[in-house]
Amino acid sequence: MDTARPTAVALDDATVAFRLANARVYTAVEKARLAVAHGEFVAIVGPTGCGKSTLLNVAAGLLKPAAGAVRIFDQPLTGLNRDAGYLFQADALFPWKTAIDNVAIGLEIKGTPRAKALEQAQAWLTSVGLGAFANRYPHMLSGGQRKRVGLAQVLIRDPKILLMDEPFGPLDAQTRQVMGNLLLELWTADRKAVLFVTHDLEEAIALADRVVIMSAGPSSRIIGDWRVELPRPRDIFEVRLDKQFHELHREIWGVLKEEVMKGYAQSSQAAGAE
Amino acid sequence: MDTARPTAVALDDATVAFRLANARVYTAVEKARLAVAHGEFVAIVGPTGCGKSTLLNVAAGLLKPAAGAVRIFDQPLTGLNRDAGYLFQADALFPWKTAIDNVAIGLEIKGTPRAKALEQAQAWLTSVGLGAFANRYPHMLSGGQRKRVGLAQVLIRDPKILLMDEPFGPLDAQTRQVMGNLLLELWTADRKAVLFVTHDLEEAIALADRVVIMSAGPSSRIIGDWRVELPRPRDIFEVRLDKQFHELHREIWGVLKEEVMKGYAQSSQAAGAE
Amino acid sequence: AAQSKVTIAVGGGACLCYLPTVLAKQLGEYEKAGLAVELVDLKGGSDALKAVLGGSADVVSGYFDHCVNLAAKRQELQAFVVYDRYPGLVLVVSPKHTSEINSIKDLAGKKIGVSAPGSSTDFFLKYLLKKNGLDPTSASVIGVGLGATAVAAMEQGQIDAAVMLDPSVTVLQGNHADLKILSDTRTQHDTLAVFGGEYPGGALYSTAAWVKSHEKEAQALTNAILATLAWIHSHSPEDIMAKMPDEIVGKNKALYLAALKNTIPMYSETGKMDPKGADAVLAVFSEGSPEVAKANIDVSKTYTNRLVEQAKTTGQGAK
Amino acid sequence: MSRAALLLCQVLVAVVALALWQVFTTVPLFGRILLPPFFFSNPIDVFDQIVKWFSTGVIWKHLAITLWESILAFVIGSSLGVLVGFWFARQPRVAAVFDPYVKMTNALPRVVLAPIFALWFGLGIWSKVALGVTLVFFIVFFNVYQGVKEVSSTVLDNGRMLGMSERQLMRHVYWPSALSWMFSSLHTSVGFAVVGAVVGEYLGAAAGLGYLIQQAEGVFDVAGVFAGMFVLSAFVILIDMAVTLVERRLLVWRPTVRAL
Amino acid sequence: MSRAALLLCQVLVAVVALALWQVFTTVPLFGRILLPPFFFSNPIDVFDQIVKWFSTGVIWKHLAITLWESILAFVIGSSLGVLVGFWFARQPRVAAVFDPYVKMTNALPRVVLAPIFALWFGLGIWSKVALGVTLVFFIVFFNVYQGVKEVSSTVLDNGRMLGMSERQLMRHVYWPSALSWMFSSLHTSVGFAVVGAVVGEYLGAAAGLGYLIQQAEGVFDVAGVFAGMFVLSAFVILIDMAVTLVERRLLVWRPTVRAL
Ligand SMILES: Nc1ncnc2c1ncn2[C@@H]1O[C@H](COP(=O)(O)OP(=O)(O)OP(=O)(O)O)[C@@H](O)[C@H]1O
Ligand SMILES: Nc1ncnc2c1ncn2[C@@H]1O[C@H](COP(=O)(O)OP(=O)(O)OP(=O)(O)O)[C@@H](O)[C@H]1O
Ligand SMILES: [Mg+2]
Ligand SMILES: [Mg+2]
Repeated sequence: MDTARPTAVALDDATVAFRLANARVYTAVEKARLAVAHGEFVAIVGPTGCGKSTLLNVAAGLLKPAAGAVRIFDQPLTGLNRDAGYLFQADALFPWKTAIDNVAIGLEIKGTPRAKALEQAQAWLTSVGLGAFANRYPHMLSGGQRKRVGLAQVLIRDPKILLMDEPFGPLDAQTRQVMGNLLLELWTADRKAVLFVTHDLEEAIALADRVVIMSAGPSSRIIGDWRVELPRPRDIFEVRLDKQFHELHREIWGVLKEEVMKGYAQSSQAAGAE
Repeated sequence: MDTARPTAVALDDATVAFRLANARVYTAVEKARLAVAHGEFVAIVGPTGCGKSTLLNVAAGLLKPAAGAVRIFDQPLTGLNRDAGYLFQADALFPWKTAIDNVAIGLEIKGTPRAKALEQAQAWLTSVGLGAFANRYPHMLSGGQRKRVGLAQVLIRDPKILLMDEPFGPLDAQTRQVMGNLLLELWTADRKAVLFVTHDLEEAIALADRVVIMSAGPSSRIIGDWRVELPRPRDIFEVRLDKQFHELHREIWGVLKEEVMKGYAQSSQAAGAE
Repeated sequence: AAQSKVTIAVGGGACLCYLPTVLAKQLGEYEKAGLAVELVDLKGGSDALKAVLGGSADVVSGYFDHCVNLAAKRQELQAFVVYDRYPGLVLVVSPKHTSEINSIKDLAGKKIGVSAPGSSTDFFLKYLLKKNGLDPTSASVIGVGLGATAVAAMEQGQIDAAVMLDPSVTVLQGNHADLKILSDTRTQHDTLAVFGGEYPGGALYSTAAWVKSHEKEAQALTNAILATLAWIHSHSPEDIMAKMPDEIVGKNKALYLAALKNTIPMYSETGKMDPKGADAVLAVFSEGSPEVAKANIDVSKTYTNRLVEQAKTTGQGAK
Repeated sequence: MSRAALLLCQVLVAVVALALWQVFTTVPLFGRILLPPFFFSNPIDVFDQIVKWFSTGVIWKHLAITLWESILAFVIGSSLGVLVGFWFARQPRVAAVFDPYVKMTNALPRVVLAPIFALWFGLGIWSKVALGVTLVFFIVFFNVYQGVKEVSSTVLDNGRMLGMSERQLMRHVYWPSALSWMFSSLHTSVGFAVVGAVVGEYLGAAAGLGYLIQQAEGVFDVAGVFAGMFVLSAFVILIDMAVTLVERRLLVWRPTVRAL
Repeated sequence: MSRAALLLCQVLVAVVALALWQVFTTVPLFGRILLPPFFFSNPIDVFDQIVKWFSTGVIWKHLAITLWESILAFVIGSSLGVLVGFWFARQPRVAAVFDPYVKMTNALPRVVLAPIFALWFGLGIWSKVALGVTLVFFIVFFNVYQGVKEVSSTVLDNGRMLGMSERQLMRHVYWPSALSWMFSSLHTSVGFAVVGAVVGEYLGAAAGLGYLIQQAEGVFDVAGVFAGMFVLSAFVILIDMAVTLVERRLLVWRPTVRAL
């Protein structure tokens, strides 16, 4: 990591625990140490339920770690992370706003006049392929369409840090690539720190500067951190043909597969464990 | 399709339209004609927003087609489809029930005594890798964990027809394969008709007897229907190494890619279209 | 001449006992006396009184006994014209219990309805019991109001007897010709028998301070009431009813007329307070309320006949 | 069900109810009249009375006063309820401290407070408005308070991460999300606003439907009492329709029917 | 805020309120007493009265009656509200037909109905219970009705696809989903149940707190009136606590704090 750039997000041995019934405690993430430099694109991959969303919540300031600290641009994070835009894993659109209003709100909050905000929102909807759906309420959109509105809602604000939780999950392979290229374009033009959670290892390698692997929970840890040295600018589809890509993929995949099987074994223990 | 087997689900030129504001109408799916034989595994693939979930809703009896008919085991469908189990695309667990209660309810409804239902539910949770999470409420589970509870909830009822809307979407590649194999095992043991929506073409080919491709919306149609002649039983991972697999993949992919790009162009027209 | 505005709080305008106040308005007597009067109807006498003490009304048209009662609370109220010479309280036996109760003495241990605990009807009952040698607490008192609830309770025999006012009494009499009445202070006979003199019922009163500072208005009110009383006693009940507003007469004119006929003797002819009556009020209340008994009340301060007398001498009022 | 059929059903219900009422108050069943006319009057008399009120026009003045009181009570009470509800929901400490006092206040019998209202607000319309406000306020308050707390936490987090200030959250998240809670309470409180106004008049007034009812009661004119209550109820339906219109307008975003 | 701090704050509020009350009723400010003692008594007298009631024990009988009436009104009214609310929500036609009539009924001034209640239910506790029921019912009804309609459509569809019968949907989907709506209305209606009971007693009774209050009013004993209201309010808090306990128990599944 080139030390010249400031650290946008730093987790210093952050441990996150949840309170369960009967005063028991579930440690989701243990001593996670992660630093994302300004302008760096980091992908997080890990078995389901390992704590990826939890890490993003911590970086967003929505969850307080039980131990350890979070620094944003070298300042300790207290309260919400105002520099970050967060695309949630779950549906988080405002059901009472149309698609275009959902996107425009990101600007309106900053005080952009409504007419201008709407204009830009329409442009964003068009880039995510929903130009014709501007006046629909969220419940009239398909799963993938809602996700893309959410994407536009976050991107229009142009935040310095992007937290994205499976942003392309409910999209088909083609649309994924289009969206991935869109994201890369944006990121190249105006470098942001990106924390990108995905289940698609190929996607992770194709997009990111670094791929971080988490171990299966409980008490999951960061167990691997690979630099992706593929040249930029990349085209998401073409980069997959690169030899380096394949080597990296095989290497990470090996680690990951083992982790998932371990996690599966761990968390499927018979009842009574909890 | 071997005509000896009865048709589990048949859509006869079903057209589905939604009412929008200002008395306008959006035709999501036009004249969809599809027949799923008993014991057949059909995967549906298509660009985002094309109408896959809509088709499943129609087959489930939750949506009435504006034109055309739905037949279930050769009976016209009126009201709900009582033979079907439906794994929804969106989160649909009962938030007031723990994971195990959410799974057990499927049996309890049929009158299974609670103790027995709980026992089986625990077994199911274990098979989907959540044996240790039985007493968690849905809001204490990760996205992928919730999906798997939903899967167990549907499978435990052992319905004759399975409708699954991106069931493995929020799962990592490894878990996906484990779940896929679980599904195939079940299906082989006790053949059901399966309608399986996915964005992962490889997954579709690996699992299904037939892969159906839909065109981009609006007024999307079924534009392709491929038989997958790969031998059974299949191992999801190994089947991908088959040559036939690759040919089929390339063939379908070609059609699909074109469709997605078309859809993208269509739906991202400038504002005013709607 | 510029009219002065006066707001009169009536303690339940439908009660026939307050009729002169309303009739005076209908006859235009207030205007003749140079007043613009607004009548505000309150649920009961004590609410009317509170409205005056609170300053939202000027004068109460209500039962005089509150003046005495409040003297114990060091609230100086003064009645300046009395339009009811009998209180009109009637002790009625429920038609369902006619056979068991023949005199007041039989009321021991019975359930007796009053308009509300702590109200004039309650005190009247206690006084009667005491006077008949019973312990005032020997009967259990149930608040049933003055209206339909009371009638329902009597009809169904849920209470054994009740202290009532008109028109409820007339309603019961209409339904039950053999209605047993133990004491009827709508009549001179029973009033004198019970209290030993005329017993003031409805009166106009206000705070002593108001009466003092609004001499002119008080006098005008007195004149108007006296004129109305004179009009009442020189006209037939039918004439009186014809003057009353529709919403007060209601649809059952026969009932209203019957009640009115029962009530007319009750209206004072002079507007004057009988000092014996005032003393009787104190006696009644001392019986029921230890607070009043202890308070050393000077009854003569709670009323004044001065205005009535002045009206007579100037010949403005009764002819 | 079509609009016409619905209307027909509604009318039918009314007709049946009125017919039963008429029968029970006039025809003896099993040897006795089920609803003694002295307490229940009968629909024909009540209808007569209503017609008379409207044909002579006496009712308008009273109706206008009562409506005005009700509307004021409704508007003031619900605005206060919404404001305080939001405030409490957003200030959990304030809420925790005052919670028992709010509940205590809600349990005070308003009738007993009437003299105090008369003291503070006089005998005019304002004391009646005050009485109505004390009923409406609590109904709206409790619902808005709960409604704000029920906001989906994901949507709320999204609003916060988008950088919304407390005020913006209020406007874009809490308010729209709590709307259906609010409207539910408004439907309840329309009725209570009217009840407050009428009870206020009943306790002391110079005009208004409550006054009319009280006069009628005083002379045992049950037809008059029922007529007053009917006129009242009819007007409540009108106010409620207005509320429903606003509700429809504000809640357009809700899913309704799924498909054609 | 810790429990102790919270309690301290609450006590502080009470102390300040009482102190202000005492000052305003006894010390003239700007030349006049702000709260005339004739209308407001003062905290010391009120406290005296309460102590006297409890030390002599006279209060118990009245309190027991009023509490019993309130609890019956609360239980019956809210059960009816829940039942009819569910029924209407599940039978949109019935609901559409009866909707205007329910709203009309809700606007009837209950005080005016007192004679009819006395006629039907006698002068004992049942007429008071009936009065309370008419208040509680509507509050709960409207909320439950709305609550059932607010069920998430995905969750509902899931229930239906799992093969739930109407009854099972009721139990596993509508009921738990409408619970927070129901409890919100219960908190409001606890107070109204008590108000109903007291007002009922106030209109005609032989015992109960309403009777005590009315007696005190009759002799212009404001301290007695306030004392009655205080005792009342205190007991409402107790009933409300019971409701809150049940609520906590039934709503364990709700997300609360997010992390340690
Ligand atoms: N509120 C909570 N209470 C208790 N445990 C929780 C809570 N939220 C999350 N967890 C647990 O913490 C772990 C990590 O959850 P998280 O949502 O971060 O997983 P994830 O990596 O995002 O998984 P997925 O890929 O399935 O979304 C999971 O095992 C989950 O069960
Ligand atoms: N209630 C509705 N009103 C109007 N349009 C709707 C409604 N529901 C869905 N649509 C539209 O119908 C089309 C098909 O939706 P559907 O949810 O079936 O898509 P999908 O194929 O499942 O997409 P995805 O892969 O993104 O889930 C979309 O364009 C969507 O906008
Ligand atoms: Mg996650
Ligand atoms: Mg879909």
